[in-house]
Amino acid sequence: MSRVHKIFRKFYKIGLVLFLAIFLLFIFDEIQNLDIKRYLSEHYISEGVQETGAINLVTSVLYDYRGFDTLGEATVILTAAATLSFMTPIKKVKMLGTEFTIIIYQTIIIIIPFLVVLGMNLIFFGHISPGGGFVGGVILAMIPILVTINYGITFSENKLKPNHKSLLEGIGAIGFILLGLLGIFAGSNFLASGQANFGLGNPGELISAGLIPYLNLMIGIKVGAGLAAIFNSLIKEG
Amino acid sequence: MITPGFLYLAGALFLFLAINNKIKYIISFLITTGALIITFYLTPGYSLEINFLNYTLIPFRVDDISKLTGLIFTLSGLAAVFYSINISSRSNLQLIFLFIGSSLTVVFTGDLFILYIFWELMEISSSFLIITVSDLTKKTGYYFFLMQAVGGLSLLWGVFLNHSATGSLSLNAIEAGIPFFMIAVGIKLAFIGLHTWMPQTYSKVPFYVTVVLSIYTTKVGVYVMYRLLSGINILAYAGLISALFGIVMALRQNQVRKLLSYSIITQVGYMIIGISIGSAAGITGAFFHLINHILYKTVLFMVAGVVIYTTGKENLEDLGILGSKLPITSLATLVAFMAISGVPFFNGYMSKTIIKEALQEPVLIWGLNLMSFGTSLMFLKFIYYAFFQNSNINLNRKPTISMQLGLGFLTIIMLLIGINPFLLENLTNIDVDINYFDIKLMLSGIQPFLWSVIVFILLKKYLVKEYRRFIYYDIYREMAKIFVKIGYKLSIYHNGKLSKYLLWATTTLIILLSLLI
Amino acid sequence: MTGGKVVIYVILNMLMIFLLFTAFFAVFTKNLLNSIITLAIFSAILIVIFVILQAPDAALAEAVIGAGLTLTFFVITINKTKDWQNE
Amino acid sequence: MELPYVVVIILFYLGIYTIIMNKNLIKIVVGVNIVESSLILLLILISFKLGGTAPILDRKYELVVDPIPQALALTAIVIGGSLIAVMLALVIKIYKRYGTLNVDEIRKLRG
Amino acid sequence: MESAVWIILLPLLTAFFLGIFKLYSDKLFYSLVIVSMVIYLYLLILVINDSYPPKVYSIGNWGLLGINLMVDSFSAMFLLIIAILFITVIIFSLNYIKVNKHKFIILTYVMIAGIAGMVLTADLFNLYVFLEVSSMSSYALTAIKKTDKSIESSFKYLIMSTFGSFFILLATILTYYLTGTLNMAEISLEFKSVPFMIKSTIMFFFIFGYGIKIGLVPLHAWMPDSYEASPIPYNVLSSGLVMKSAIYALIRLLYVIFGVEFLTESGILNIGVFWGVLTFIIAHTLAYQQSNLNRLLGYSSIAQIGYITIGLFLGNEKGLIGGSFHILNHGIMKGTLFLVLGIFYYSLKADEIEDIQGLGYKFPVLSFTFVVAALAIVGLPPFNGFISKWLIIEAAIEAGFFYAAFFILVGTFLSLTYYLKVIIKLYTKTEKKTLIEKPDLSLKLPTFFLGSLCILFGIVPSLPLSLINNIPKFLLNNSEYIRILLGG
Repeated sequence: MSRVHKIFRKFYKIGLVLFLAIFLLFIFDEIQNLDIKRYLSEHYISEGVQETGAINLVTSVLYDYRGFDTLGEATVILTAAATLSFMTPIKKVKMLGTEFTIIIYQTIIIIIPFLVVLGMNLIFFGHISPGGGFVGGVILAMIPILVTINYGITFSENKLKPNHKSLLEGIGAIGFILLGLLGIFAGSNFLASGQANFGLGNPGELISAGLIPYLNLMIGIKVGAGLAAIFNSLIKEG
Repeated sequence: MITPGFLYLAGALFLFLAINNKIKYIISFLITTGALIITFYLTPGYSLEINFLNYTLIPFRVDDISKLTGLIFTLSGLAAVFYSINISSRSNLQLIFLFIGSSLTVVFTGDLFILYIFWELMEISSSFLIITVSDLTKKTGYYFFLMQAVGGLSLLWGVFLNHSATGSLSLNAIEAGIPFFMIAVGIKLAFIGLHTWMPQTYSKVPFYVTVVLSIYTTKVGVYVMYRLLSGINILAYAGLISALFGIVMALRQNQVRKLLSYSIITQVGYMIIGISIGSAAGITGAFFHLINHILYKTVLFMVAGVVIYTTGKENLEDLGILGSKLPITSLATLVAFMAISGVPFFNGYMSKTIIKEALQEPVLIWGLNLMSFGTSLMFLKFIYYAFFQNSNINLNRKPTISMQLGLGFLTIIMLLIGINPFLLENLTNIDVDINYFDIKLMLSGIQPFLWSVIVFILLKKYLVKEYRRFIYYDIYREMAKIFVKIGYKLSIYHNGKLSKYLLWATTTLIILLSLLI
Repeated sequence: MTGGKVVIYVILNMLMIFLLFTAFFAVFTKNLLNSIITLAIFSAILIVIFVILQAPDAALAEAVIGAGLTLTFFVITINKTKDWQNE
Repeated sequence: MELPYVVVIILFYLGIYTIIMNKNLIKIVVGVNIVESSLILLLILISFKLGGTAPILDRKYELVVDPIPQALALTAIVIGGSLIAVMLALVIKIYKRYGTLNVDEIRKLRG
Repeated sequence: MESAVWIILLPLLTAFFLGIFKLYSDKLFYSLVIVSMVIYLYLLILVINDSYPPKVYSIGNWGLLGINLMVDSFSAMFLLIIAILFITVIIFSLNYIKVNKHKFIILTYVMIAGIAGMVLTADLFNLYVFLEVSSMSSYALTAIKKTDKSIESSFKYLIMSTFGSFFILLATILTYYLTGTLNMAEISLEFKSVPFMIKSTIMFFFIFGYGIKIGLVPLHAWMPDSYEASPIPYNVLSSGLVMKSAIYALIRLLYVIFGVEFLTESGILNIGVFWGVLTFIIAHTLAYQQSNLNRLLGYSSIAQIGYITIGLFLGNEKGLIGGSFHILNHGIMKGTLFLVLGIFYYSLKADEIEDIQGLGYKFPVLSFTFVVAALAIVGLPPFNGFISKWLIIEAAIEAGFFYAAFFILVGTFLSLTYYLKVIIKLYTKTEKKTLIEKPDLSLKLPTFFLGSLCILFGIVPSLPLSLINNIPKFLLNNSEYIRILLGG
């Protein structure tokens, strides 16, 4: 009896999901037939470069038009880091089995400077080319992660203490908000960089696009420190 | 002008200041007598309006009937407070004040909103009084509160129905929701089928709480019935049935206070009949009966209280102590017995006569006679145990002076009304136009009493027999069991499995989406 | 459509099919480690698709976060919960 | 209808199916990851226009894809990544406390 | 309208600064908490005072190109709840929380920022982001005790809530796809030309996604678990703010984006009312079964959400007023109950019904507060819960939902059954001698403050109602809202 019941339940679940899928399929089919207006994005594409000074429109959307979202997601990372950090035990846990060959050890050591350069590049050229604070921050976070993998958690935390990480994270987040507040001091609204005319410069140059590079930097610091903290917490977990 | 009800409510707050007994006495005395005096000088026709939310409310309105009811309420409030002031703790005294105050406010209100609020406040305060007063009354209090809450909520639903039908909250325009008003009032009146809360509550709580509760709970029901449901003739038969049921049940009891509470059901039957007739005479009779009933039933409960206080027991056999050792109490018992049986020259006679004169239909008249007969029968049982049975129980302690004061005070008023029935009429400017001391009336009034004496002597061995076992079936408890069972089944389904919960969620989504198709 | 575009279109659709395959494999395989590694491949295909769809920023982000960090987290988790062999 | 959208729908519901059906906690997180990815893919698909170029305007282009969904996708990726990190941390904790990865056995809270 | 953005920024900044100060100095930490709390209270009062007529604040001064914040009466009402609950809870938890206190306060600040963001924003994706911010900190706060149960409940909450978030995100994406914009006002205008079927599908996705976070009945299962396992001050915020912010966002979306005509046409109002009735009947029935007080209060919260849902889904003016007022009242009443329970737990480790036996005589004033709040939440006069229930029932009758109005009364009775059970236990004497850790004044004061609000709002409901009465203007008539948001 219970087996029949089980099979029935399984089919019931599959049926549910299938129904949903088919339903959504029809909805998508219907949506495809509509003609769609895109005046907002057209405005961004035609005016965005002049208004924000950033060539990379995604960056200009992320840090200027919709900078508030970015603040929100930075907060999400901070929250995640905080969550993981209180869940970890105080005592140090041995790094799990990392017995790589010498080649990997050496490679990692060599790779680290390149990662620094790459991360910084991604951060600072975020408004000109693909990349930006998030990606660059993650690349920077790779460094402590690699150090941890290579030399174990004790060494890694000795070099870059957890406290410093949270300090960096806090500085990044506060910096982001303070940069945003510059807009208010300049007589405009919060997070205004394009509208407040912070030296938009010539689009395409490194020092251009107003506050965007600095915002990128702050997010980079924050994300890097946050993700490194998350990683270390996860390693120590349990 | 200030409502006597608010005076009591304020008194409940002032009692926080009562650090020692002296202040407590002073505050209680000032509040109770003050309320009595204020009520005495109220002028009918006065009304007060306030704005609340979007409504115009009338928290205070005086007319003849409400003044009459208010008078007896404040009077018996004075007696009840002094009866219990020594025994009750401060917080319980506050609850008693709250209870009395809200019932007085109900009496003087002019609209359904305020009526509902103070109806509920009565219910809350009385329930908490029952719950906190003793360790043995927790379950009773639970039952009482739930039962009363059903009443309150059906009153509320009736208010809503009426409000949506008429668009007004006035007490005078009742068009819809009458069945729900009936349920609400029925529960307060302990109508047959809805009475289950009453005997168990009145017999379990400490005696002074019984005194306070018995004065107000059912009587406010009578008053509200007059306001909301007067003139529905069918209800007269219902009242008759309820009263006869009360008689049958009362005759089977062997506990004093259970007997008294079933007798309340019977007495309330008179008032239901009086109000249901709808004529001015009927209503006047009902309210005079209300006054008389409050007087003698309070005295009887006080007597029961004295017995409990002095002996610590409350079976009918223990009443024997009245005959010899407590003279004042015995006298009061006799007076109350005569009054409740409707013997001429006692106060019960006058109101019963008014109601009987107002009746037209022979069935009801015979029913009324039967009720009088039954009432005196059950109280003959009471008297038999009190005076004709030898007992050798000793007093544990003497009744307090305040108890005897309260008792004696009410007995004297009762005698006054009985000897001069026109006192009430003069007091309230209501003219009934009945000569109470007409021989024919007196004969028909005393007939049931005499018959009952004869029947009691003949059937004594059946009537005083102890019915320890009788079938007790409470439909409300069965309903509660079903509710608990359903809840248990539901809680089994919450078995902590995340996948099950997610399945519920997805099914909900499917149901939602399939509503689209 | 020009020739190059057709090729890209075909490649895109093929990648989509691959994406499905990897996703199904990641879900239905018994071995957790296989599942995680397939998930990495899944992310890799997603990156290529993003590039084809002209979204370099998203591709980079997916590469470092989706494929890189998440994969690391998964591996750590599996390492910490040793009984992954028996389902 | 174009194939990519179908793929998105299938991926979305594949992930949901995994979350509902699978008993293994890690697999559930895999399902979450797949749903996230499908939504991001949907965003990118929305932004795409046939023949458009990436929204990096170092020159004047004829047709540029929509930058807004790409920005949203970035946000969604980051949020999803942090969610998954928290989830996995909880999975490890649950494994340490309950000694199992079976979702039906973590049921101290019930009723 | 500068202060509107500060409502979001101040808690965020405080949280970030606290994260740094925590590493160095405890003294600075607490003084910062107190200072920022006081400033925040001032800001909230400023914004609430200035909420009518509605104001728009444009982030980055982009106007319609960027993200806009908007303060109207509905959000002002919610800010009032934040002002009442947040301050009391922070004062309470400064003394109450013993483990991970710093983290608790930081995460609470983040959560408040998220909720304030959800309340103020007028942008669809921004709403999603702030929803994630507040939910993320909620997961963390649920798990903060690190017991087995709290980890388990946090995981359940996380998975179910994420499950809902997917549908919210999907609906958001589809909305953008259909309209090409994320500003609520513009979406609303564009939506007029979208076919019925697609629109209602999107609407159902929103309702389902937020429904999980609100805890409507078949979607509620994570909620009592999370109540049982999380610290009690968080429970106050959870029942008062987290659930409520979800229903706030849902109502905002439904009435502003879709418009009340569409809601009537699609029949969602009927569904919502029916769903509300189902929710509170089942939740009351289940609440009776609980032996753990946290769980009991949790189920009671679900039930109260049912009442709120009915009020807000009636689609008439009185319903919106009643529902909004009940949101406020429930926050206060449930806050009082939880804080009293928190003090019991603090002094005696009592959170089962059995454990609180006889406490009515040990803590007379606290127990009185509990009784007042319990009666208020049951809906008995003369407390605040009665007024809002009265308004909801009246609105339901006006809208023709007689069955809903009747069942609200049935629900009142059912809720009385279990609250009375607790109260009676509280006043049953016991011989047990238990160790008492005396509760501080800083624990008692917030409790009494909330408890006195229960009575105050019951007797003088016009105080909050003067704010709430403006709510329907901009929800029922969304063109007004749109006009202001578009800068007209």
